[in-house]
Amino acid sequence: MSEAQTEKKDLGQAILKEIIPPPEEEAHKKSFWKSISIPALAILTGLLIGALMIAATSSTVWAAFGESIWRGFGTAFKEIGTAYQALFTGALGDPVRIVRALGSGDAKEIRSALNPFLESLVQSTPYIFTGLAVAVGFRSGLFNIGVEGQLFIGAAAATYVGYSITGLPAFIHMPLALLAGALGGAFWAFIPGYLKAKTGGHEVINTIMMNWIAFRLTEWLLSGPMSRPGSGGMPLSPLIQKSAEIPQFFQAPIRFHLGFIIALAVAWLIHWLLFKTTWGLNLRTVGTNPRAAKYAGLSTTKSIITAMLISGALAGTAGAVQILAVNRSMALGLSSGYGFDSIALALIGNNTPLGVILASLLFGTLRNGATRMMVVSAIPIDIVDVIQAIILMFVAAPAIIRAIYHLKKPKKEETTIFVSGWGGK
Amino acid sequence: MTTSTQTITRRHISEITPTRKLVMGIIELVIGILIFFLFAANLAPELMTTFNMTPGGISVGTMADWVLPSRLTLIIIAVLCTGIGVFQLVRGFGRATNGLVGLCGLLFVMSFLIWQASGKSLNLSGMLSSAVLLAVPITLAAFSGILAERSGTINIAIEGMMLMASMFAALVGSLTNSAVIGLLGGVLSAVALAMLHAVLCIKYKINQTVSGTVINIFSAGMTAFISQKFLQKYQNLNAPPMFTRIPVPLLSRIPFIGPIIFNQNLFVYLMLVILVVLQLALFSTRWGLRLRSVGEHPKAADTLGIDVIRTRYIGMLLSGIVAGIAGAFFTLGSVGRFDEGMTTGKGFIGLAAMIFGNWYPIGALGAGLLFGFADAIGSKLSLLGSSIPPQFMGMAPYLITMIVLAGFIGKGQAPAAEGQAYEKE
Amino acid sequence: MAPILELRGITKQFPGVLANDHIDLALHKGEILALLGENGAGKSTLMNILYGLYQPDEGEILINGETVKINSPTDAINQGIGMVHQHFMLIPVFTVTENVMLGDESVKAGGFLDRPKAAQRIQEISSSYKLEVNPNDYVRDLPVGVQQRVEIIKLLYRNAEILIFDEPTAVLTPQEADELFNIMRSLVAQGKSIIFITHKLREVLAIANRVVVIRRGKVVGETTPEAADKNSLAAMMVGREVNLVVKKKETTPGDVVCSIQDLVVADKFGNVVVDDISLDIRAGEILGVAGVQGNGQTELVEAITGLTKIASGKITLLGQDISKATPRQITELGSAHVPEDRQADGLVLPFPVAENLVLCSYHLPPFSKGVILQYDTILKNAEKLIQDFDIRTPSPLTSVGSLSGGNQQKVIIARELSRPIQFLVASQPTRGLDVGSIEYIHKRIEQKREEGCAVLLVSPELDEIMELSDRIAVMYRGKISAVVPNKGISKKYIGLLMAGVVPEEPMQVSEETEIEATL
Amino acid sequence: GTTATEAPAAKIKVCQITDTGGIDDKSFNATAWKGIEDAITQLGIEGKYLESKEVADYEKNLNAFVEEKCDLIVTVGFLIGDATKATAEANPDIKFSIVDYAYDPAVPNIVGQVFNTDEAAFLAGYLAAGVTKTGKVGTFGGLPIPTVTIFMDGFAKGVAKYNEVKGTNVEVLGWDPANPDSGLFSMSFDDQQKGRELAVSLMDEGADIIMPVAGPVGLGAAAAIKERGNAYLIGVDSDWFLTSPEYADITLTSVMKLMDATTMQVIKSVIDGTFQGGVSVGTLANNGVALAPLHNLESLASAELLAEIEQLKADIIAGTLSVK
Ligand SMILES: Nc1ncnc2c1ncn2[C@@H]1O[C@H](COP(=O)(O)OP(=O)(O)OP(=O)(O)O)[C@@H](O)[C@H]1O
Ligand SMILES: Nc1ncnc2c1ncn2[C@@H]1O[C@H](COP(=O)(O)OP(=O)(O)OP(=O)(O)O)[C@@H](O)[C@H]1O
Ligand SMILES: [Mg+2]
Ligand SMILES: [Mg+2]
Repeated sequence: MSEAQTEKKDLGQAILKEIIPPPEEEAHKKSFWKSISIPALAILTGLLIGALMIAATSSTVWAAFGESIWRGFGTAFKEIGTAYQALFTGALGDPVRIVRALGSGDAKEIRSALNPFLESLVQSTPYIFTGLAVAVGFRSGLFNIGVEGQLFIGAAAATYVGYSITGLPAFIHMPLALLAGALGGAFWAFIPGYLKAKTGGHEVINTIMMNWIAFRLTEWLLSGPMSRPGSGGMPLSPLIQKSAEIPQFFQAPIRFHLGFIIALAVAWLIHWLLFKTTWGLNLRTVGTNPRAAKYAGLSTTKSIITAMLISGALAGTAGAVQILAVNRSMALGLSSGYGFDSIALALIGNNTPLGVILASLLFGTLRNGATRMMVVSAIPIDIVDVIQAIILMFVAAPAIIRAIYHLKKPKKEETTIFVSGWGGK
Repeated sequence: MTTSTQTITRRHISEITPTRKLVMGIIELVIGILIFFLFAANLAPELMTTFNMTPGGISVGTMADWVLPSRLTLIIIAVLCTGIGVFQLVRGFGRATNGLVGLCGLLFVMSFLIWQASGKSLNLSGMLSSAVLLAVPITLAAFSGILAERSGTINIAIEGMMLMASMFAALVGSLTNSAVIGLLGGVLSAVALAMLHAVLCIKYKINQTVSGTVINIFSAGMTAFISQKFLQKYQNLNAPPMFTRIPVPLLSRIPFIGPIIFNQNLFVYLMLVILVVLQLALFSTRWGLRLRSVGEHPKAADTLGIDVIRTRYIGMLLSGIVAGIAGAFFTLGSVGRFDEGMTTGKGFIGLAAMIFGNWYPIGALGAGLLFGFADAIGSKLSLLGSSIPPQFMGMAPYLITMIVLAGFIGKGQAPAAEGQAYEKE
Repeated sequence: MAPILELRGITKQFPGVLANDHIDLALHKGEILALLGENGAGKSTLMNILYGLYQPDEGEILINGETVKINSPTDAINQGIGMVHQHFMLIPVFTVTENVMLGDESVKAGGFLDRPKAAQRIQEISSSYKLEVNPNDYVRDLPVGVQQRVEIIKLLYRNAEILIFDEPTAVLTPQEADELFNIMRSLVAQGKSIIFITHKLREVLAIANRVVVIRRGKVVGETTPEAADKNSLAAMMVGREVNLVVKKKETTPGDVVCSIQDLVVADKFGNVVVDDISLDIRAGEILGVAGVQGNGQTELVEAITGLTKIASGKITLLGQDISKATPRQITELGSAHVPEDRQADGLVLPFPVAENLVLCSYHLPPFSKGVILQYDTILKNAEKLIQDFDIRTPSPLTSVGSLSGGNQQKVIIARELSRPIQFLVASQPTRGLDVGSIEYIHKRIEQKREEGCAVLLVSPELDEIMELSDRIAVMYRGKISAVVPNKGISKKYIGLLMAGVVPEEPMQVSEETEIEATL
Repeated sequence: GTTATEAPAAKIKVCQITDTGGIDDKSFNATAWKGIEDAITQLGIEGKYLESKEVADYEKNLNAFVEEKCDLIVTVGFLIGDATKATAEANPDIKFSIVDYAYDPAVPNIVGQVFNTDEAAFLAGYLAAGVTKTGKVGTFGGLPIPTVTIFMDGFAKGVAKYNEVKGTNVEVLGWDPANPDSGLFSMSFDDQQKGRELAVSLMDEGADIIMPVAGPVGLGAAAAIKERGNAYLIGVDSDWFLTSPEYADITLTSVMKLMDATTMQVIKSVIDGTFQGGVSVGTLANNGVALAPLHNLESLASAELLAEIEQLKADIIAGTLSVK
């Protein structure tokens, strides 16, 4: 639980109330189950619908139905069973194997038995950073759809620092490359931020445009100035120096890396910044009521630019961490759309760091498990997008879940996230 | 005391501030000078630039090629721009200022073409008709956005709706071997998503950006899933008949204009028809007045007996239909085949075009055309063997959009109640 | 004969509040029934039920003796009920014509709007009821007074028989209010019937045929202007004795705290809205700026508080030139500002009361150390102010948006007056509030004056100005038409100045008119 | 007796990892997968594939297949090079093959499949130059990357060769080997609408034979050509006459890069144990690359033109003619 929950009489709590459905105090204590019932049921329902898709699109199932209803259902359940077993073992590890590994006491075997779970964390890491990036924007009344582009620029910057500088000790080089990534992203976000503040140019348009410019720019960098010698202009950068690598904790194939820990730390930092500092209050005030902010003596311009800088820096860090911890060099096809999924992550997480972390873990876990599911029963990975979407929908609209499962309405109807209109309007 | 019943009568002075006047004048001057020194100066006087004024493969509405003495023309244009600049600086054009800066920008682009094509030939009208075709999905997407947002619902899901529609159009079209039924199928699929969006936003009042993002993720996953499961396996499910070029009887015979606008396929005409209908319907009919009132101030509309909820559903329904047409364009109007992610973010660019056009259909068309034009010019120039790297050519549309936005448009005026669910009590 | 409208046992429960508790009410044809009650008494709710915006939990509505079901405004409109809402229901980006015709449009074939026709009708209505408007103006460009006329025209356009005015005078000057009353009289003369919601006893006595008082959702009494006087009404409404006239201690103004010289301010279109104004505000005095809304008061205040750039002139506060200072610098010099539009400027509605109470000072100790907010201090501060200023809120963590307008205003007053200040700019500090709140807020302002704080009070409520001010400056078309000491000046005189008429010599107070409380 | 030496269908597991283009990229991913599918039907092996959505998936997918105990892992594309090498070295007992990448020095358990695509493209260029009526032929690419531009290079050089031999002046629009920094590209392998627009542009400027080197984006071009009618298409990677029958009637020929065949060979070598790491270079000589037959459009090319092309092919194979 976030310190907001734990600390007594903490306004962080009030802030959360401000946006999360404020359940009356006693109801809050009454049951932990209540608070997680909706998400749990949402995930369940999402998986059920996914199961239907699996069965409905499987030729063998139809064939079986051709023979007899019962065989049809039998096969359907079998298919779904194997698929989801694969999904879960792929995402969290195979319990049997883990137990056996623990029994055997063979360190290597234990590690690889636990690898699926660790890999899920690896998959979640970029989601956490990008989710935070979008959340900070929303909190400040800005709709930053440009996270994807900022991620690319951040990655490029980190890559460059990562391979071009040599002879630095790791404890300098790695942070330096990370910083470069953050700065790169911040710079890319600064441009639309500045335009918004000075000309009122709409950040939604400008960040979308900046995305495409970023893609083209990185393509050019990778096949030109940053191209790897010998790759003959393949859009592929040189490998980064060992000293710039964010360490992975275990040897291959386990990729679990320090970046995840950094992500958690940064999330805490953002929570602290938004809800515990005057800066955060500035941002949130301007984000919620610019006129009142002006009245209170805050500078909208400064706040918009600051917010975009922070948001961009987070996005850039996402890219940098992917490079420094996982890819170790930059190439075409850096991101599978973290910048866009993160919009959902932020909003589902009520634009609170804790919420973003949870949502990211969900996304990462599903995506990781999907690979195994594809291997075992050849179900296109993209099905997890569908499942994710459905889960998101139910989490965002608990009323539907309640309708389905005949849960009784809470006394106070949830107020969903306050972000509305085109960001800072 | 009639004096106390005064209404404030505002002396309406032009919005052109002195600084703006100065800046614009300087810009025009610089353009003029650049044209001279970049282009005109280093050309051999005898060189000719040939513009073909009829797109290839067109037999009606033809027009003789347009042969210009490259250098002379450039010098004339340069003088013209400089003249405008000087006049702007000393006297100023008042209201016409923006228009003239725009003109100079256009002249600059023209000069660039003339310079690049000096001693060669370039199919100008071909480029323009490409621009129109490229503008179609963007403009339609913008229309879709306008319909949704004018009625108070943010529709960030246009991209998803388009993607879904493009796939279903291809699928249904192939199954029925009919482009028309394919179009219907596509539209229906988009409408289904639109209705989902409507129910989530209007009935369940969930954050409209969440809902939109959910739908985008859902469509991306669903289309990829179905495409991999079926379309790729059975190619014949992915070979719909297409809407071919239909010359409009008389109009297509108009030289130059005819081939560009009136000798295109159904979707271009649909775009134009929707433009006219939408512009009229929104601003000069009862229906439009009510739709907009619901987007501006639902409570007020409600107190006058207008059914806010119903109106918003209708808005989303229409938005879905238009998005469906936009999506179907890709498979039935452009390339006759579906592929994952083939809408390549045109839905988002459409949103940009909508904001850019300040929520007016005509403005949206303008933005769409500007974008299409920039896109077409990019490829034309690479084709002429311009030495600019293709990656930078690829940035042109996005850069131009941003420049125009920053320079001339600034902050638009979104519908006031946009993004807020309407609760009666 | 049966009353034209009758409400029986109307009950409405809101989460936590019983807004209406078995309310019975009858309205007779051709009468003006005043509905009197404090903030949150339940008046708006009752009317919203009558207008079909809310559904009652219990009770029935009869029109001309027959029970009717009013499920939606459409039903209400069809029943000949029209309502001018407390918070105007106008669409700024629409023209007057569009706003009026909306929902009842005159159309040509094919559903195309016939704007000229509608404009024509509006012209007729506005001339026959003396409701001056230009049908083609955009509502966003109209001062509130005119906006209200548009609201009234909306009703007449629909031939409403039963007219409801929810706090119509909250935004009007005496002149405008008087005009409104004339209009209301001519309306009832033509057989229409009116329910008139207000906090202002003077108005009740001036215009109503009958008065019904609501408190805490219950009807607590009914009387007639003849049978009642201000004190009795006030007592009935608030449930206790209220002293209506603030007794002012004599203070001798100190030296100049804020001095304005040749101030010129232009709006964003470059029109001059504050035209070469010079004023001195002294310690321990209240300088009241009277004037019809839209005569530049807003811009004047914004200029003094640093919210808008000034075109020319000089403003000094406590000896410092603040012509170019930022709002924060000015605040930190020791000035406070109660803004005109509490919800747009004064508060961040989704934020908790506690945060709103430190909106202008959270960046300073003790509320923050360095950049770190000290929430314990902030909460303690909130609890104290909620006590001191008797802000009715469930808790300091409740979001301000869910408080009543009155309590929202108290939050602002508490925040601004609790700081050590030498200069207070109060712009329409009691707009739309009820007796209790007004009485309270006036006491607080008076108290500041006694503490030797210089106060600039801007209000279109002439009563308020005359009650509180030591000197009165009247603003008309961006200029100060006169600055007079508030000694035996008659209301009529100021009224004329506000209307742009400059009488030869100051009229002395004649016996019958004397300063009334703002009620 | 016991002399039944019928080898049972080889039950090896062959697993492919696509690059971010996906299994259905109408290009090398698809073609390589076709090779595996053929093996499934002909040799009864077991085949699986995993799509990579982003670079970070390469390593992950490789590990997934290692866990899955695949006998042969086929990776597609230059960009998977690093990951494949790393995994291969970590798992010496598993065999790997990578398309469009050659390791130097070779890795013992990886076969790199590279192709002298320009040899076939050269012939296509010569053919196009001989067939064009407008004297202009066109080409565009997906992205300016070597595996793409090598097609365009060969094509342009083939045209140049024709001009040199015939003294004609056939123009190539969209690519100039002398100026590799520019050229016509869709800058995407998804944006088919862009492919269409590029083809239209090329035709507007007079090109009547177009070779799009951009995977599915090329099909956008095909649609435009089909609609315009008076131009022809040159397919890439596989024989589009067969893979895209809807465009059979406008497909002049295709520059085939037979990754399916080479992949098949690698699979065979694994089965019969002759697998050994190194590089397999697809050339005209070993039919790793080839010019597809003209099928129905044979009539467009004169007999002598075809003969000349046969000769050029022979010369290239013999090494007497360099296309570099
Ligand atoms: N939309 C609402 N939701 C919940 N409670 C409400 C709502 N509107 C009103 N209430 C409750 O009903 C009570 C009566 O509100 P109402 O607006 O009718 O007061 P009022 O008499 O109109 O006050 P005022 O004179 O200031 O307008 C309020 O105190 C509030 O607690
Ligand atoms: N959406 C809402 N949810 C909960 N309570 C509400 C809501 N809207 C209004 N209220 C309640 O209705 C009451 C009256 O609201 P209103 O806005 O009319 O303020 P007010 O009492 O009229 O003050 P004023 O007369 O200054 O406007 C307040 O007590 C407020 O708590
Ligand atoms: Mg009120
Ligand atoms: Mg009220």
